Amino acid sequence: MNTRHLVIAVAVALLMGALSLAFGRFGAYMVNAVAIAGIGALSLNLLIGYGGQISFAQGALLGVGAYTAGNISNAGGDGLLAILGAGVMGAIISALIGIPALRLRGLYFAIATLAAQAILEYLFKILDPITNGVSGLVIRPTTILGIPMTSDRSLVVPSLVILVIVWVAVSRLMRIDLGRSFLVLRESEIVAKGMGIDVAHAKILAFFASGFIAGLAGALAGFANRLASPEAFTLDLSADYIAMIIIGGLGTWTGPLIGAAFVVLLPEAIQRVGEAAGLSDILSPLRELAFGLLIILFLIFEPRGLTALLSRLKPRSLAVPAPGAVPATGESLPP
Amino acid sequence: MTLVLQLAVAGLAIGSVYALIAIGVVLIYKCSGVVNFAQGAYAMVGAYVSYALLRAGLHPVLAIIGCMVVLGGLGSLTERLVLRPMLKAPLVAVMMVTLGLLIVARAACLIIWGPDQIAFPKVFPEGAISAAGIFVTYNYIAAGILALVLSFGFLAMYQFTRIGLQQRCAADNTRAALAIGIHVSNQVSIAWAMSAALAGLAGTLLATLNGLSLDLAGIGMIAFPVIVVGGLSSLFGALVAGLLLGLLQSFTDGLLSPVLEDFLREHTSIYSVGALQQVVPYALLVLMLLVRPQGLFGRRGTERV
Amino acid sequence: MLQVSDVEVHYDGAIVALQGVSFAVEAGGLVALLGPNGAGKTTLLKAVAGMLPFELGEIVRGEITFNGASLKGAHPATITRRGMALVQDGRQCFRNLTIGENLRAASFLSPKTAAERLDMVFSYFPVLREMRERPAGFLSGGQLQMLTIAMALMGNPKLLLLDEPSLGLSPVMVQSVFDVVERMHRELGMTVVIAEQTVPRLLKLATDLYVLSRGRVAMHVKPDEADEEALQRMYLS
Amino acid sequence: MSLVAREVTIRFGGVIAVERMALEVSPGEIVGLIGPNGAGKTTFINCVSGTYRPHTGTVRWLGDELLGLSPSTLLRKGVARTFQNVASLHDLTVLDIAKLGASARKDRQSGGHLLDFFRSDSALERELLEQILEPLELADVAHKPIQTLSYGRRKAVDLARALAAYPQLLLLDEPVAGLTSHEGMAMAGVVRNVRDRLGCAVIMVEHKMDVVMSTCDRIVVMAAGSKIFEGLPAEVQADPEVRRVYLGEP
Amino acid sequence: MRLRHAAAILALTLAGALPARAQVSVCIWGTITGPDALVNGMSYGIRDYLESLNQTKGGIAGQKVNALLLDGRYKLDEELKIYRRCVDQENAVFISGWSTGSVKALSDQITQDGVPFITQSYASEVLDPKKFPYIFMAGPTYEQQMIIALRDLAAKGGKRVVIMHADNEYGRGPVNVIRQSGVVNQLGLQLVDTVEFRYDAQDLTAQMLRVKSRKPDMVYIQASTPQAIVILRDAAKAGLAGKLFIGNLYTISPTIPEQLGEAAEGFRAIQAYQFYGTDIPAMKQIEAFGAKAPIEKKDMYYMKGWMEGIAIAAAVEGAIKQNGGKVPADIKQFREAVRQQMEAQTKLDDGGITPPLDFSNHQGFVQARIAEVNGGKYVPVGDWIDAR
Repeated sequence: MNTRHLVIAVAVALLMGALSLAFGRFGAYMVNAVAIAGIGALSLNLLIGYGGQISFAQGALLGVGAYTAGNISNAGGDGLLAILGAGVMGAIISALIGIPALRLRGLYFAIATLAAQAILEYLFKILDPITNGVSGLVIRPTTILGIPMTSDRSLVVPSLVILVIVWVAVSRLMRIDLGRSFLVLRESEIVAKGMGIDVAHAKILAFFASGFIAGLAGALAGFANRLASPEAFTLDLSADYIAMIIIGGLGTWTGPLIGAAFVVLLPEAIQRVGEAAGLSDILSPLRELAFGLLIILFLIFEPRGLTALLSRLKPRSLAVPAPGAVPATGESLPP
Repeated sequence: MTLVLQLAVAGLAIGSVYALIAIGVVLIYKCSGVVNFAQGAYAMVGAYVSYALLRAGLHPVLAIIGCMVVLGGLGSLTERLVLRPMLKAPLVAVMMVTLGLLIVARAACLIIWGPDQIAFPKVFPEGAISAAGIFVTYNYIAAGILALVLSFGFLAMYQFTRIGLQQRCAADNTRAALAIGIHVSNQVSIAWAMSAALAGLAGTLLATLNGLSLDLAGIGMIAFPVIVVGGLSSLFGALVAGLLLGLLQSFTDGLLSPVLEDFLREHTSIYSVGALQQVVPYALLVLMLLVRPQGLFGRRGTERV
Repeated sequence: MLQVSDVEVHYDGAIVALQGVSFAVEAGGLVALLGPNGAGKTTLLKAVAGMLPFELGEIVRGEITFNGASLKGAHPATITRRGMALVQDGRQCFRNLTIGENLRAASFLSPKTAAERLDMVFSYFPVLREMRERPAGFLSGGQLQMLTIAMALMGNPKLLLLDEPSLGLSPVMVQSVFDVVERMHRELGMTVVIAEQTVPRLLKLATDLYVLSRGRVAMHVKPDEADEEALQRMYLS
Repeated sequence: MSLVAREVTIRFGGVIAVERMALEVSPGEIVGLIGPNGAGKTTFINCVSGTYRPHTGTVRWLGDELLGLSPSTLLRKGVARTFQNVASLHDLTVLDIAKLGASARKDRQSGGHLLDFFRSDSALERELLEQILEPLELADVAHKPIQTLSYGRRKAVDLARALAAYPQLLLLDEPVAGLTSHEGMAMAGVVRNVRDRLGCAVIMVEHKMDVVMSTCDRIVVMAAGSKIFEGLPAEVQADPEVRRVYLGEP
Repeated sequence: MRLRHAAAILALTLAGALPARAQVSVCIWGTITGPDALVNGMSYGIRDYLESLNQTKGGIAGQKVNALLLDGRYKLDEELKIYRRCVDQENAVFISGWSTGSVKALSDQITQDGVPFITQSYASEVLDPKKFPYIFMAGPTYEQQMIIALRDLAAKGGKRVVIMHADNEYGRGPVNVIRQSGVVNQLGLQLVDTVEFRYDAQDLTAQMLRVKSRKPDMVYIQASTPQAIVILRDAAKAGLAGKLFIGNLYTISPTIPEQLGEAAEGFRAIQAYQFYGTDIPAMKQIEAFGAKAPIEKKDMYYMKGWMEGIAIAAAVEGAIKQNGGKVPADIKQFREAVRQQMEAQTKLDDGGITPPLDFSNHQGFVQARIAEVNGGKYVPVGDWIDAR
């Protein structure tokens, strides 16, 4: 077991927990948002960063998780059961989305996931009995193992626990044969095939694992927002998640969380700085502009993301390389 | 019958604008292997630029030409500043950077022109033809014809002129093109410029029909079903598929949805199928990818991985 | 005409492909570059034609001059404009375009004389005339090789570089390709550099013979001095 | 004979790459496959290893038909191969690659991925280090990403991956190409050792004649997609036809 | 972006996260940018009224008011975030919130937090003083608005009704309530079709052709101004006259006739507040305020916001006075007092923008009338009707 990763994950979670205590309810909400985004980004990083399968449907997968968890919880199921159920449902839908990936590659598959996103969004709006249609499914405060989750603060605990578990599990996954075959798959499907890796099997499992984690994130998001609404799980959300893993550092272990924190906190930071600077009137477009420009600049000048940037600033810093991270010369990332 | 004809006219007019957008996406893809999410942004910026030029008192013809020139410059500028440094970047990064461009373009337009819809100045004469129960405004006719003529004109240029030949060479085989003395990177810039100019025109036409707002950028997303259905590497396919999808959406909204809803209301407790046209193009896309991944007019083995 | 001195080439920032390679081509000469797979022949030709930057390659040392002018940092298109044509490995042509379009595209640098050169090219390769309306993608390997040489000729080059033109061709086809090369050299007075693994006929044609091995020039001889035993040792060792 | 290939023919777009190729190999035998470029050697290997599907022919291994099986299935049946060009897999360490190779072994199949999650693989690590990486002189770089290694060592890693599966049939595609002669001879030694220990059949495509001569028990020469000669190393060296193919007509 | 900059931003964020100092804080989130921005006048209205109090009276009961206007961008997560900021960090004593979706999502928490909340959404589901004692509304619900239009059609002898609505909660919710209530049939009318469209649709020509084929006597639009513009423009393309259409009170923006010209002529909409520029006492105040600061949106929605500002200020003032002229130290107490004061208002004069407001049932007032576009301007065509 990679003890170091476990220690780091727990330490980060404790730090986040402390922050949520220090900054009241809003702080708790933000910490929760970062944790959820981090879990979602980890799931997408597993798929894109490690597995090389580009997906634009992650937003909808989170939605699947939120609706599933909401329905289980509203029906009286324990929150934990709801979260696990959301994971399973996310995994199933994700594997379904992944089936075309057995035939399609690269760009074609990426476009197919755009379609999956659009179709799922439509289903959210139309499947009234499950999703309550456009109104969105109001999710009543859940109880996890008998403890009521009525406040933002109480929700921080399960979010951070799941974050740590997922984070460490991903690290472990990349150290077993399955994870290693993802990495080969990312470099080249032909090489993977030649090396005797069962490509179809590995791909479906990558989607399954990623979908499971996305489902967990979706469930937590549902509990935090107390509403699963089709407007919350759009293509924009998918794009946000891709931005997170790219800004954080594609295919790295710490990247998803750093990217998640960055993407969640940046708008708020600009908002507050802008308010202080008296720019309230044009803050929204400024936030968008900054976000878009940052994505572009990162991709051009630091394609390996914040992780690489941080490790360059401070050689022995938080930025722990992934299991055998990209070496300095590796300028070509996964296709 | 009148309804069908009228829907067909509406569908073709919008479809011809789709075609313009999709031709631009395919052009860029053929030449540089980049799938441009920002095509809708070019359309939106183009419409705003035309608006600004018209407001400045320019004659509509000049305004449209001016818009295409500005957009052409913008297109080649993005290629040089943004895409060229990313030549060796992974596919997801390239897709994301074009998404970033879309976000930036929206934000910039939001800062300059504000969030509200704007009435687009009249470019085409007002009025409508009404014959045999079909009612078509001049604006529709003009926009549709202009888009179609430009699409075909562009295809002809691509097929028959010297620059078109160089474009096709650069798109076909970079190494061979370099070897016969073609500056491939310049050709890529030109492709981006032409593509952005076409999108700018499409955006302007769309604005004459539907008014001007930031949501205009959303038209870029329709390009994906269109190019997949048409075949990612076929400009002609993009044109045909654009028209096809325009028709399909129009018939979905005007015929399929009401028929479906009437049936469902009659026999079930389901009352609405929602905005069905939102998914119909994507359903078609999925079907196409599963049945004939190379699209209607694409060649097999054109997939670059 | 072409002077390569002490060139070192790296791929991907680290892998050394050529080391201290020098060679020269006189106007009107026909130089053979021999060597086994991976000896650096292709890399050398690409370095000369300016194609390396497109394959993550880089000339880290040395100088290449063409007609006295340095080619350092020159774009391949520029080098082509100066009168050099490279027939690359892998039969690089435009497979979605017809043969006629391929040839037309290849002549765009000097469109004025295109028509007469087209006649000349067709006299060299009659089969291309018959198939001019067909997409190049349908051609067989040998026909493709002819097309790529024909395309190089359409650019009216002073120096023609050929990278393993016989690779994967049947013996008959190899003969006809070399017939054409010989004719061009004789009739047009064209300067030619051919990289090949092993073609006995080349030994007779060539005016100069270089043997590359592991990125270095292992031997430079005149064909008449070529010791078959020595050559054989190069390959079998 | 345990590997029997007959009438293997494959075409690409009308060009015949391999035509009616036949080959037989016994367990414990190392067969060298040589011939000029484009002779179809690698294509033939690709047919046997499941990368290509030939148009006609049969390839039987211990009586089982191999054609049509995927490389992953073949690997589980004990057929492993190496590649001419080493792939760039920059996130993986030498040991990772070796473990991937070992994952096809029958004794590692039990349990599946979920168990892997909780299972320690230190025993496997030790075994791979001692049995495979040590002889290939890779033990000292076992935990380094392969991208940081020299070309020669990366080729050794590729061989290590194939060996880690403890194959019964080993297909080597130019295992020493691009290596220095010292590295090449070392690699050849390892191949022989492996054959001695595992008793596996080896087919080796190679240009370096010294390696071929000193390693192989038998040599098959291909040209233009077909077998033109077969015999002991000494016979091959003496054959005028083979000399002609390799140096061209004098 | 260097680490130091990141640290600086982080520090500023944290500094911003500390509790605000102003004692009376009102939080307003609207769609400053986003799909509904055309009707965001009310967000500015509330802020401007409270600002005008700061300028003319030194605030409410002598206390400066911090009126914070934030942009929810019609995005659920953004709105939920802003709500928490308002409750937790800004210590808002009153909150004005925007989208129907967010108000529904937050309805439980609003009760839990005990913070008075005025909704810009007229969804009837959140108007329930017992279930949601802290949520207030100022005007007729969407359903009531629709009934006004239906009654008008019935009175004029029309029969066939088509309803068009967007594919969000704001669109679909009230339409379903009306459809299921059977009120259409009770009025002797026939609902021949309902048409759902994407809320950000740019082209509804095909839908308008569908509507045309149903031969309606009236088309009701349950959507906002941006969608109404698309509908009316495409109706003209399909050859449908503007006078067939009638929209809810979010389709009464002067932008509609401005942008559409001829195509908007005859279009009718529900009016619940006096138009900007009407000769009423409140307008004088607005003009006085506008002399010093530019007014962002000169439309009916601004008037609505101004009115809501008046109501909020009155409740806050009452709560402070009740506490002996001091702001209660405990924010929970303060909020509760404000809620009680709000409910206690039964005859609040808002300077003529609406009839006297009565928040005892949380709705303020329920009267409305129909206005029609005539010569590029909305002109009232009926009397104020009680919509109950």
